[in-house]
Amino acid sequence: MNKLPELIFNESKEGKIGYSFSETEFPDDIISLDDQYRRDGQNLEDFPQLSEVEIVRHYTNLSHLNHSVDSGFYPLGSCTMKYNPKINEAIAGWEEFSAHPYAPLKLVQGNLEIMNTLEKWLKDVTGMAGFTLTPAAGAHGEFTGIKIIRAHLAAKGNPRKIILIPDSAHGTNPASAHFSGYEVKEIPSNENGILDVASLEAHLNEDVAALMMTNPNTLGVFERNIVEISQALHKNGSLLYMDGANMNAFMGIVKPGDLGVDVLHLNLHKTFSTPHGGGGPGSGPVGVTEELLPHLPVPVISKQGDLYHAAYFNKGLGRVKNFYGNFLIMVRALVYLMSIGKENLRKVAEDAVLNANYIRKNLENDLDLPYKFKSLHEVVFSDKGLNVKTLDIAKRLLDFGIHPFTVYFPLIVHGAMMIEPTETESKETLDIFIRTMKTILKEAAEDPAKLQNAPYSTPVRRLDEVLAARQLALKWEKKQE
Amino acid sequence: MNKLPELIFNESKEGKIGYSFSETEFPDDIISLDDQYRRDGQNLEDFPQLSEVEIVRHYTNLSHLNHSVDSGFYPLGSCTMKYNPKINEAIAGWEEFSAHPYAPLKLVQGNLEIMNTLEKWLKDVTGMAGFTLTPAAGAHGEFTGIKIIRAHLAAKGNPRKIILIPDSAHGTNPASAHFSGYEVKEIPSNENGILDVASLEAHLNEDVAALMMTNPNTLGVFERNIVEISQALHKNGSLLYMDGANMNAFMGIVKPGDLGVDVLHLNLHKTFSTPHGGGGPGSGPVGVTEELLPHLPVPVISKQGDLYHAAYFNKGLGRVKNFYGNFLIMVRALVYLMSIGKENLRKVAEDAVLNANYIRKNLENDLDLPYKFKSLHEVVFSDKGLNVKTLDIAKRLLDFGIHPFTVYFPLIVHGAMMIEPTETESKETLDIFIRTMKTILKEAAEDPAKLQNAPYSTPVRRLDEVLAARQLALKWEKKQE
Amino acid sequence: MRYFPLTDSDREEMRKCLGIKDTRELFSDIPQDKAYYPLDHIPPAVPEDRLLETFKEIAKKNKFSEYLSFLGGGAYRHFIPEVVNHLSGKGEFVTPYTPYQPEVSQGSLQAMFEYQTMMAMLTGMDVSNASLYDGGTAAAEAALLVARKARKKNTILIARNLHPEYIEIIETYLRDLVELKIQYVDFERTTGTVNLEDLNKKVCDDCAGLLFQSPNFFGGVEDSQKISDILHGKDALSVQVVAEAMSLPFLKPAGQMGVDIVVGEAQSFGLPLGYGGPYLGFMTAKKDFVRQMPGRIVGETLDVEGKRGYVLTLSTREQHIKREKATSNICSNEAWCALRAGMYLATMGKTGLLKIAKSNHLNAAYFVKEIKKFPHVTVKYPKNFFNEIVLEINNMTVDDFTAKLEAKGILLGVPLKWFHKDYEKAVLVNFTEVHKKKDIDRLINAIGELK
Amino acid sequence: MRYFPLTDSDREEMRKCLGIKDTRELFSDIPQDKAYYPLDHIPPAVPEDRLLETFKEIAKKNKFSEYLSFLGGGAYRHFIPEVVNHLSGKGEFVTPYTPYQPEVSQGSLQAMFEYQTMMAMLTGMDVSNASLYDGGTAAAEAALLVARKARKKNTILIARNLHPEYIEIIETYLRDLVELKIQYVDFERTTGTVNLEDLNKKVCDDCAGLLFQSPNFFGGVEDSQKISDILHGKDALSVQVVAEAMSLPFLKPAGQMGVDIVVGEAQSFGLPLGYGGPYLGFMTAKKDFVRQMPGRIVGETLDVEGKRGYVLTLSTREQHIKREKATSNICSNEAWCALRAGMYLATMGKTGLLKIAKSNHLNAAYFVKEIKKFPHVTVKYPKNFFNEIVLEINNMTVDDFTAKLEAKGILLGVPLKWFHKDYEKAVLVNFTEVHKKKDIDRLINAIGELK
Ligand SMILES: Cc1ncc(COP(=O)(O)O)c(C=O)c1O
Ligand SMILES: Cc1ncc(COP(=O)(O)O)c(C=O)c1O
Repeated sequence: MNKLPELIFNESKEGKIGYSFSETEFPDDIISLDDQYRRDGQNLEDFPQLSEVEIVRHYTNLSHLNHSVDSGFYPLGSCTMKYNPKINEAIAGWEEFSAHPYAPLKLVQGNLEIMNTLEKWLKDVTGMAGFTLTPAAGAHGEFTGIKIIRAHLAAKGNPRKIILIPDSAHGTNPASAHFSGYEVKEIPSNENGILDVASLEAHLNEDVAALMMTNPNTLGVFERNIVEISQALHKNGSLLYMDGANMNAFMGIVKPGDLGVDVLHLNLHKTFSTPHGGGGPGSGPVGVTEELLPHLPVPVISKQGDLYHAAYFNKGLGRVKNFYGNFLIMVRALVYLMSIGKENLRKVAEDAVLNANYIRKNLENDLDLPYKFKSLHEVVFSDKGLNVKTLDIAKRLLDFGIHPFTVYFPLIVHGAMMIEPTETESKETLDIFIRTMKTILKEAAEDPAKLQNAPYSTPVRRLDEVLAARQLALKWEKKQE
Repeated sequence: MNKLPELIFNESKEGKIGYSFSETEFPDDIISLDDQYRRDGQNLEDFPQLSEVEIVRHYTNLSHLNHSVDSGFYPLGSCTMKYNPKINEAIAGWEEFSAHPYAPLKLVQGNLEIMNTLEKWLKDVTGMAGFTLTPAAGAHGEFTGIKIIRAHLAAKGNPRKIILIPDSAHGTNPASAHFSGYEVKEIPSNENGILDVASLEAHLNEDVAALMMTNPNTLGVFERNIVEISQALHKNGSLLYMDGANMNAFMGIVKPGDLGVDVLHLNLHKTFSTPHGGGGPGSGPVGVTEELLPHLPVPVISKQGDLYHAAYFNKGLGRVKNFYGNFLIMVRALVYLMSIGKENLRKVAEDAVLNANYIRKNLENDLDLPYKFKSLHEVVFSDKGLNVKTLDIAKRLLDFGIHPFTVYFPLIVHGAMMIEPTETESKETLDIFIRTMKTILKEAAEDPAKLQNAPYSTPVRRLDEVLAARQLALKWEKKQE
Repeated sequence: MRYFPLTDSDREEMRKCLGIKDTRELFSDIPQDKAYYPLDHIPPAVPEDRLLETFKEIAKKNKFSEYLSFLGGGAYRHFIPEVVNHLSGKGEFVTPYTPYQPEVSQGSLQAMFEYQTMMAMLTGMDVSNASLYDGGTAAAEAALLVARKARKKNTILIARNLHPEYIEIIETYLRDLVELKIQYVDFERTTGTVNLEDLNKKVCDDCAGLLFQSPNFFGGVEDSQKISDILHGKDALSVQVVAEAMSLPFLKPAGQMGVDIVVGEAQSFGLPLGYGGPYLGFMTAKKDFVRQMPGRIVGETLDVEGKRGYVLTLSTREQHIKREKATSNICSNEAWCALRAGMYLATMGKTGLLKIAKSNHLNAAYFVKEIKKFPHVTVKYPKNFFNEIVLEINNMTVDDFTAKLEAKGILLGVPLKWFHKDYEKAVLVNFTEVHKKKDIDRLINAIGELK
Repeated sequence: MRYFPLTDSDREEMRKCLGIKDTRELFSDIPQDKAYYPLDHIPPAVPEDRLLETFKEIAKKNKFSEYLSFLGGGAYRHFIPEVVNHLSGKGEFVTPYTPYQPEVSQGSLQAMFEYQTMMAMLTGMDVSNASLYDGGTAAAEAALLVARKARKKNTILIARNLHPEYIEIIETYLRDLVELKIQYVDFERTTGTVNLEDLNKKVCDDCAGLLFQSPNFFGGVEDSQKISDILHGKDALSVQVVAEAMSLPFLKPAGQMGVDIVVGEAQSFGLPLGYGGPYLGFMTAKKDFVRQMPGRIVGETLDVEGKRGYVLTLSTREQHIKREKATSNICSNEAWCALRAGMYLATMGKTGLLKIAKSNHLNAAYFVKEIKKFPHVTVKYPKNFFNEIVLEINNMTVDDFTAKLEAKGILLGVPLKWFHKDYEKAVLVNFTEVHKKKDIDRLINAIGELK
């Protein structure tokens, strides 16, 4: 039944109307704009024109082409594809929260309270002294965090030059460091996939501003030397930045602030259950220690007596994003945290880790496990020894209605398959996944071509990404008659 | 990707929780119920237990198995599967409208205003003197309407015994007449599919309470003798009931009240765009002439000065349904009528009729057209002369992503295919339908088995309805281990 | 207009194809002196922005939601989890027709099958249909079903403590069916429950069956077993009506108390108050009755490849096949409401449902216990209720009393004098899980202040 | 807890499978002296019913929606058709990740491709990316893009009448990139538009390009053509920033005025005010720049059977491939907002969009025309605005003036003294299609009463 809908431009027809809005009450002759600036529909000749029912069908049918958390298992590693509660969406949709960001503060005390409360929660679960909620995503948080470090070091006299980053890091880490004006130096993880103090110390010198460390790292392994690493850094006058995108692995179990972390970012769209929306919007709050508080970007929200206040200008780092950040995402995260509460905070991590380890245990005889340290929230296998590639297994999974793991990341693992089930998956789902993987591996052994040509049952079959990059058709073009 | 979801009972597991609600603040020892009346979970052993994400996936995946107006063309004849505007749904969902039906009237003036305004609209477009909005659906409206007729006749001294119904009528007509205590007499339509006065008069006698006539009838043909029919009935002391389920054919074009109709029902879930919901809820308001007003059922809403009032008890017919009827459906219908307005009221019918005639014109050389009078909102073909059956064509249409027409109704047409496109379909959609029908008819000529075994691409293939009726598995049963 | 996909040039083209100049020609069968009447009195189209404004203005005229309400009497405010709103709002569930083409309707059909199973479990019955209009019409349909089933017997007994609206509806439905007679069975003034003596007296050889409500209209739980035994002694059927479906998980299932048919109102399962509708009539019964049941029924079957699937079944009962001989005239009923009920029940699940149902009772029980301290009010039937009780006002008229509470922002309940002249002093007060202790305390205190 | 599908017995079984007794053992790598810290300070879980109550209480503390607001300045209240809310709210759109597996993401991908096309049409550019965080960061990304593209040139010119927040963000982004310098180009105090003389003066051989905003922060339309000509004369790039995307359908497209890159904020296309976010940064450009663009880009391709399909493309620009050499650090951005924008644009369609955009301007123009009658206020730049104007208050302080209007239920606009010390007397007043004549008249009358 699922046919690929036409592009909306091909469904369009001159004269169709999809909107309904009051006509203007004013005549054209009051227009106050020189002719040279006016547009008379130029370039809009082929802009869509459809009726409402056609819009509804277009997007309804498009929606059916997506795999989503709402439709099935989505164990994309490093992405924490947990269930996004519907109550979060409902509350964030309330009109009352959708005020103008420049509204007088006394008219938006509810919104300020939400941000202030969320900040308090985030402090409580991370042990950091303060947060900015402004960054729009994880990468934006990294950028903001590194900028804070730089401002702090600069204030102390020397911003330094280098950010150290383990080779297992997410690509955003080096990119964020680079865009913050630092040189990036990659340091290798050891044979267990983690950083050891010795190899860190070998890289430490007075140019090192900070180490950016993902914890648990992208192998799903806890950086067990973190306290010593922090000490070594501090001794060197450097700071420890923790990429907290994987905080789902130990929320409620340990506070990064207790481990010597100076700056971290969190992904509300991972750990805190806000939806990924097909690639955002997210929210990447950054937490810092006491001594870095002065360098947080604006706005800074505080409670003064009974009233909430926002310091909107001229503070700290300056501004990294318009207004207050992705406020409606913060609403969702706060609803989630309040829903979870003390009783369940720790269970999030415990179940997430239990699930990952259950998968590891059940597949470790079938797949190569390159790093053997304890897994936390995710497990990374390699395609070593198989006669098919990671991508082939991934594509074949699609035929079973399961979204693949993250492929080929982290880069330090050959043909990485990075599997993160999260705590919102049932044992039944894990068992199906495990069984399916075994089936596929059996197929691989017997008939590798079957995997190499997969998928078969998806709305489109394997797509040619090389062709896409070569022909660069990035927008619809009218067919010439 | 669309796998059939398991039955929810098979997905259930002891101990899973899908709800979240405050715990009671009271101890069990205040329970005030004798033990003999208490349930201790009996019969609920296998009641579903799922987590929220599992509920979401279950129903999300079920939703993908449905064809719907939102996903494609649905030309089910006699059902007026028009687009159901989203704005109707949104407004009907507002909490303020969801008051308790026994709330003091001064606290629900908005709701009463809605009903009063809708009634006014319905009077305006039908020319009837008054309406009851209480009936829950078309059939319920028929029942109510015939009851009104009976009450009226009884009040005049003799309720009479017989309701005449043309052979083309919808099954609800004879059933409703029967449940209103009348004997049903079927009268044949003429060779043009409509009722002629002579044949009616042959059936008229002092036992005849009323004629129930669908107009346009289920062949999509206007009962052109309606005025004379009404006169003949009235002369006989009988009344004319019009089944207005097909009002979409002439809303704004002619008022049934001007044609001599005494009682009619409308289907808000057809003409007035409220959704069908997979089989209700609907709403079947009944309109009557001045002289029948005293027999309308309760409640009766009126405006008295600035305040709206509801006469809730002891009037007219009595009560046919709890409370005020399907109020939230009425909200939707009013939103629709206000959206449509004077400018578009007539266009609804004009486009609906244009669309039906366009299909007729383009398929009349391919299919047998048993009745040749002008079609209004729908056209009925027959499978005469084909080497496949109507059902085979219907099932084959499914493979093309199109919902079939109504099959085998009206009964007076051999292998009827009753096609009602409605005004909310584009010419493009009609053209695709026409082309698809021609393709299928070609297939039928060349390879009838292809149709007889269709559908092929639906979530399940042709289902065995005989088996269903024979084995009568009407609920899930736990598998015995 | 955004709902019309035809453009003017489409219309022109199509007219050309049809060989007409003016669409009006398509309506030439319509008496031309009456067609195309002036539309002057019809209001102009309201664009979406003003539509929202207009309805916001109307919504503001409803003040109900500002009150703490204890109104019940057949319509109950229960908590609805947001997932139910979200999932049932999916266009794929909202916009299909009755599943006449099962191959592309498995979503609705499977959901209905699941609903049927859950309703059967809750009532302890063998089979369920897929919905009826509401509680009142479901009761009327049950009366007809009983009559059909009993064949030669023509008297239907109705307990006088059935919901008065249900009685009115049954009366309307049965009034014109000359062969059927209604006889009323009284209730005990001291307990509010069916007077078994009167039942014994009224049950006769011509009795097809009795419709009684439990919890009855006064909130009291009936002894369904004893009632059924009496009926069965005379070969009559026992039909239990349930106006508050939330009682089902808390009370012993009808199926274990000799009842033959259960009908009622399932609005409590995930449907908003909605000013009275749409609600959800349900009917479950012992296996024997299935071929006489009204409404849609979904059954399991197989496709040509042996895959499980669901279809509407037993349609030979229905009007489109049997016409005037059908078991009911019903066609569209309340499928989407049943879908919501299924979602609600699955979401609350066994655990949630048992807890919520019990907390309904506990809230009522707390009120009954606490309110004793005030002599100016009396709980009329202080035992064996579910979540609703009758409160008698001893020191002023009900109108004065409720008006005074209303002034404090409280709607006490449904004045019973609307329905029963013997109950001039009484108000039906309902408690559900949405009431917190502080709400009930507020009510108690407010009542206390009216001494 | 409803979000945890594991039951206690599942956990037990899984622990057995892993050979552990206590889940805590899985966390043994974590310093045990710090692990399992006490959670006493964390509030207990709030069930869904109380959650709704709690947030309703919080929502009540927001009073903004009770006011007639003319606030703009980069965040605009526009009408959003209900279909956009309904369709974008579908779980299938809300809950997937970035479409890394295109075969099961064609819904999101095709929608993005359509969005890209529409943004390119609106700006008159060749290519569009699939979203950026917001207008301010998009401007900063554009500055970086210009610098990358220009290679050896290290000066970025910024027009001083750019949105002050955007300037702040650009400053933050560029501050630590030692090789880059910012130079400011002034604006004419008499017109509010870019001072072309100053531009001529500042544009130098080291200039990579200029970022200017049109309509500028004061609402005025810039002569993008002249500006671009000056820049191109020095081989520098012309980057137009657009904070009010609703101006696009009304104003001559940047692509026809010599502009190289357009960036900005598309919140106006179907996103609610949302107290400032999530919004939607956009970037379109001439073909040349595509390999230097930040953010996701969707391209068309074929599957192995030759069927059309969409994929993320040019990912060699991105951080997961290029790491520190990527064109941006962006990973997740605002895909769902772009989806909504696409839905909004398709729903409004050509006709709707042109009408709405024009009515924005007409509303502002009406105000400008009418307000002239009052000497105590002055429209500072009364020509060539789009939907926003600067109003100077001549008879009292801005604080007093706005406070008095606030007392009448009106929020006049954004006080410009927040941003520019030369604008002590000025307020930025915004008009959109949501304002009806009666609203504007109410504002005018209220201003009149403050003589
Ligand atoms: C470990 C890690 N760090 C950072 C990020 C970047 O987060 P975002 O996509 O929100 O920018 C991700 C997201 O994929 C991640 O997995
Ligand atoms: C002509 C006609 N009359 C009556 C009805 C019955 O309406 P409802 O299904 O709402 O009871 C229908 C619906 O199918 C119909 O088409």
